[in-house]
Amino acid sequence: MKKFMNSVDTVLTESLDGFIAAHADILVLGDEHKFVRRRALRPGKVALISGGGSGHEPLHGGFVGHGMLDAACPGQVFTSPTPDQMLAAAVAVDTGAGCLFIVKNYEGDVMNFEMAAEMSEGVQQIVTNDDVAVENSSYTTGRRGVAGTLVVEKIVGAAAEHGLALAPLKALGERVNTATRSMGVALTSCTVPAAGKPTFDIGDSEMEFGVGIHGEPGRRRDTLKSADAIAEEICAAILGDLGDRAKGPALLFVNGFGGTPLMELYLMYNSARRIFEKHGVTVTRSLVGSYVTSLDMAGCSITLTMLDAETTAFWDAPVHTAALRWGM
Amino acid sequence: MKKFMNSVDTVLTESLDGFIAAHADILVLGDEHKFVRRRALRPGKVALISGGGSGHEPLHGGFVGHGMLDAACPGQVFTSPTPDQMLAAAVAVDTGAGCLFIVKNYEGDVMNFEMAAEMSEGVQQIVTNDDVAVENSSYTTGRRGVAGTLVVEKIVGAAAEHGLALAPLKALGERVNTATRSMGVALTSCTVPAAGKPTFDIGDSEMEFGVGIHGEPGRRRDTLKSADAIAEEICAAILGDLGDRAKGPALLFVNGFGGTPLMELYLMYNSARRIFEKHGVTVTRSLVGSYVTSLDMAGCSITLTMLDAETTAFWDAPVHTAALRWGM
Amino acid sequence: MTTIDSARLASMFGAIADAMSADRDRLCALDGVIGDADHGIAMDLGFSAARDAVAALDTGSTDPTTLLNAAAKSFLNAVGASSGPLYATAFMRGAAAVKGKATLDDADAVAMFQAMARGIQDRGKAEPGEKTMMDAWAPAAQAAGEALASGKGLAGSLEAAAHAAKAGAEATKAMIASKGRASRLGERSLGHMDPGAASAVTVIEAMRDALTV
Amino acid sequence: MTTIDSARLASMFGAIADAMSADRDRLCALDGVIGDADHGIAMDLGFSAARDAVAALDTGSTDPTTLLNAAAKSFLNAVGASSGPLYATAFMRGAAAVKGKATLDDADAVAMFQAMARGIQDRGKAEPGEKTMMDAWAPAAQAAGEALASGKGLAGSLEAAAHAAKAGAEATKAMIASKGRASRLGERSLGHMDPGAASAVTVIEAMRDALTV
Ligand SMILES: Nc1ncnc2c1ncn2[C@@H]1O[C@H](COP(=O)(O)OP(=O)(O)O)[C@@H](O)[C@H]1O
Ligand SMILES: Nc1ncnc2c1ncn2[C@@H]1O[C@H](COP(=O)(O)OP(=O)(O)O)[C@@H](O)[C@H]1O
Ligand SMILES: [Mg+2]
Ligand SMILES: [Mg+2]
Ligand SMILES: [Mg+2]
Ligand SMILES: [Mg+2]
Repeated sequence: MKKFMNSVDTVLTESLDGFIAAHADILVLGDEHKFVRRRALRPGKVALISGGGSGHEPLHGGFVGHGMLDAACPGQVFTSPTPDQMLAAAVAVDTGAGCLFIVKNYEGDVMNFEMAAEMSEGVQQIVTNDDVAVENSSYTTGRRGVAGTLVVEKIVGAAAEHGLALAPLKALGERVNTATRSMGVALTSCTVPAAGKPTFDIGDSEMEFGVGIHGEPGRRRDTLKSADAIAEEICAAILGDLGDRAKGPALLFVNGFGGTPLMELYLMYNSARRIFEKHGVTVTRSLVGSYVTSLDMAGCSITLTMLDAETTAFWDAPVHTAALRWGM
Repeated sequence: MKKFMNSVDTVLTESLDGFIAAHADILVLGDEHKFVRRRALRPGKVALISGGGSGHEPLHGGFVGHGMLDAACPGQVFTSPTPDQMLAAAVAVDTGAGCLFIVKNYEGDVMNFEMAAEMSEGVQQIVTNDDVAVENSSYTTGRRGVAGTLVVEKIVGAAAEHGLALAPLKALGERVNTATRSMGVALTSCTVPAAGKPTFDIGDSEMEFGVGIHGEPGRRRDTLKSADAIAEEICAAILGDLGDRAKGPALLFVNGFGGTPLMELYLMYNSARRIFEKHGVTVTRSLVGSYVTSLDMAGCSITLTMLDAETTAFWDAPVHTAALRWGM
Repeated sequence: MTTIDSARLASMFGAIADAMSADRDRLCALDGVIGDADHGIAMDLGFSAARDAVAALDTGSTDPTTLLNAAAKSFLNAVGASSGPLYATAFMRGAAAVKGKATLDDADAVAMFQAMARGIQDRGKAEPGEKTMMDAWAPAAQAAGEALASGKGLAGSLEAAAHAAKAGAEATKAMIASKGRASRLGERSLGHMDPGAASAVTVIEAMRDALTV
Repeated sequence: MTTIDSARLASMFGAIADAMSADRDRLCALDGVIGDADHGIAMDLGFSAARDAVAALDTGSTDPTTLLNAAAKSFLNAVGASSGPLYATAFMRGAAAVKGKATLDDADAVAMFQAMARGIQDRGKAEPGEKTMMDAWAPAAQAAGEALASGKGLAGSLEAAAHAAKAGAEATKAMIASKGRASRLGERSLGHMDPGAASAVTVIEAMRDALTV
């Protein structure tokens, strides 16, 4: 394992310390590294809290700040944060208008957030499940929440800043989630620091098609194809799943998994955009970069969110976080 | 070689097409992919142009836009752009106040920019050479220009936007370059698409200390050390080279080489910041991310720029580019 | 007829914790096949935390309900895996089932045990046959109840539970997961024992030993 | 006494281009040892572009200066490596040295050749001994001048140049680079021939063959 670290046990806390020190103008760290929160809260605004296993940086801590999250709870690498983290975060950022938890659909995360929600009042949650790699129908656990979570956090974050109440925010988040589809492909495995070795073995000319953001197996192992062929299959899965909805304005988000450089991501964006536009999608908003990562895994995912006037406006609204910033 | 691509020959142009499509609100592509330029020019402002081999994305194209560059010329991977690209860019963005080329110190780049400068009027250049890994004294070619180039581009870009004329801009750029030191370390090699295989071999527990951003050899090959030990040696090299200047306010920039995730970069930032602050440097500004990359190389560099009130204000000034954005 | 007081419950958590650290690597290995290889770590962490939390209590002045709730909370906050909320809910329901009692008789202990299984089911919403820890806990709870009803006492009841749990865990090998991480594997989960079912056997055996000596 | 017209110069570029594509892999391999492995690609690209550019001219109505400048420009814009500005400057200086002439006699041709070497030196500011293409070009230019002065004619002069270039390139093996990419290697550059010096030999030999048949 080749990583910049001092010891496996302190990877997370040292990284969080650096993160907070680098962004001390906007962020504060909770006691015992339980959460990261905005420095300046807005009384009367619904508090948005997300969280999940670490190793997906900048998700979620990098999305805390004006126009997006109020707090994020970092779990151990690829492990859900615990309810005490979520409760401490809720206490720290709830200014009276209630809390909305944004949770990626993994049973550990969902159950931990659910317990936190049961233990506090005025808490609602949205569960994101945008990954079309794994079929919903066959397995009751349902789809995984992946890169599309960023889109939900941005749009709901802007809406919360705009003053929406808890119930309409939850409805909006669910609407965005429903309008969002993603799928990923890995060229290499990630290596969890505590494991010290790659999560999975993969041949020199293989790819894992439909991989999850923890290096979970996808649809199948295949030989590495051209960018166009990969984009073609991912886009077909997304379009097929969206069905009739896949018409009109959309956000195209090409996301790197941590080990893939921008040059390749823009190339994939180019392939994907052409395919989507051929099918009647109009790409009106774009995001390209490594935002929802899997440690050092090489690979990428493609996310499409169908937009309307309201969600477009919320996407464009000012945001000031460590990882996404515009309009201010 | 595992990369998202269609063919070695079209990696660059396809990636540029995607880049421009994703940022069409602010960028325009020159004919024959010769350059990337701002969509909206400001008449009377000195035009800032940079460029260099591709494979360092987001440098330089990602820094074109309000408050930073006016144009960037992408060469083939790790190869200087040619004078015709630079001249075409100059013609496209010079609004009458002259052009300033910002060039990283590689002979190919320097000589190509020099030829372009000789062929046009009112052109000045700044050569960045912030890399302390390779000693200046022993070799007449001098130090390499690496991640500190971003800092020069940001500060000079803001000053140009502010209305500074060509000569003071050049002086400012040289001042910032002189106040800037960098050094990097690689954990893996990069792979140039046209070569199809890693640029260098490196053992499972080795690192290349002082590596260049093209995977050039550094000071030495060593066994992989702890993050603190690596930071200690890099910071010592930077501090030693800065000498008495290493006191007071500074920008600390921890840069990933493309294959290293944010979690590790923030951890390195944490180590480096502690070391610098112990030595009397006050970190007043920070940047952490993969901004000056070497394709898919795993590794990072640490850059320190000593700041004063003027350069701090220019660092803070609004910028709106594909890769750096704040204040607007 | 055994009488279980808070001190005995505290020592039960010590026993489970010991069993978990011994079993840790096997559970991680099982989870590595169809999950994310952390189940042993989670169970070890969780029960160590629960042991420490109840060891810090004055068992003389703490009733079983309070003790079980303390165990639940510490387990929950030590573990970020699925097993955290599942076992935390188990102990919270166990706590509720013995509310108001200073000590537990055989029927109370079996009621607590059955409430734990229901807690896991309520939280995880898994039915038997979905290849989860429920495939150990559900038959164990049922066997304990039947054994008690047929007059076997606590020792016999927990022995029956352990036996049923073991058979249930074994049966998960032939199941395709439809809950938990392994459910994304589809048929690829066939042939492997579910790690949560495997650890359930260890928990139940440790409870049997600790409550019936 | 040979007389060199623009058509002959155009065919010279064709000959160099052919030699470069034949030498491409060896030059890349040499550059791979102490540089960035692209020197063969750069030289191949550059001379192919120069060949194509001059082939597109009507040599009947194009004087040598114009032809050489066209070659310089196309070489420059085809190559992003150090060799681009170095050879482009070489041909621009060569062009200037024969300004106003419709055809070149032996002295003109040697003057052009020496101007090329000076162009490389002006652009790259390398002295002989710094392990660059100057270690081939400088002795070659000097040898050509001396041979011409001693009455050897163009063929003999270019033969002497090629001979000196070869010896100069060979000598780079014993040098530590202090210009170019290899200069960052310090002592590690010892023992390897400089790729730019190696390609200079190929260029000069091709010029000799093309200008003196
Ligand atoms: N919904 C559920 N109901 C019951 N048990 C479950 C459920 N989901 C997962 N499990 C159990 O949890 C076990 C995995 O636990 P663990 O590895 O600690 O959690 P994680 O999957 O979050 O890493 C599975 O083997 C399974 O027995
Ligand atoms: N300053 C210089 N003067 C003369 N020749 C130089 C100089 N710098 C580099 N060279 C020559 O250029 C050669 C490398 O050329 P090439 O590989 O095409 O360029 P790059 O180093 O930009 O990749 C070196 O082997 C050396 O002979
Ligand atoms: Mg697990
Ligand atoms: Mg887990
Ligand atoms: Mg080279
Ligand atoms: Mg080169």
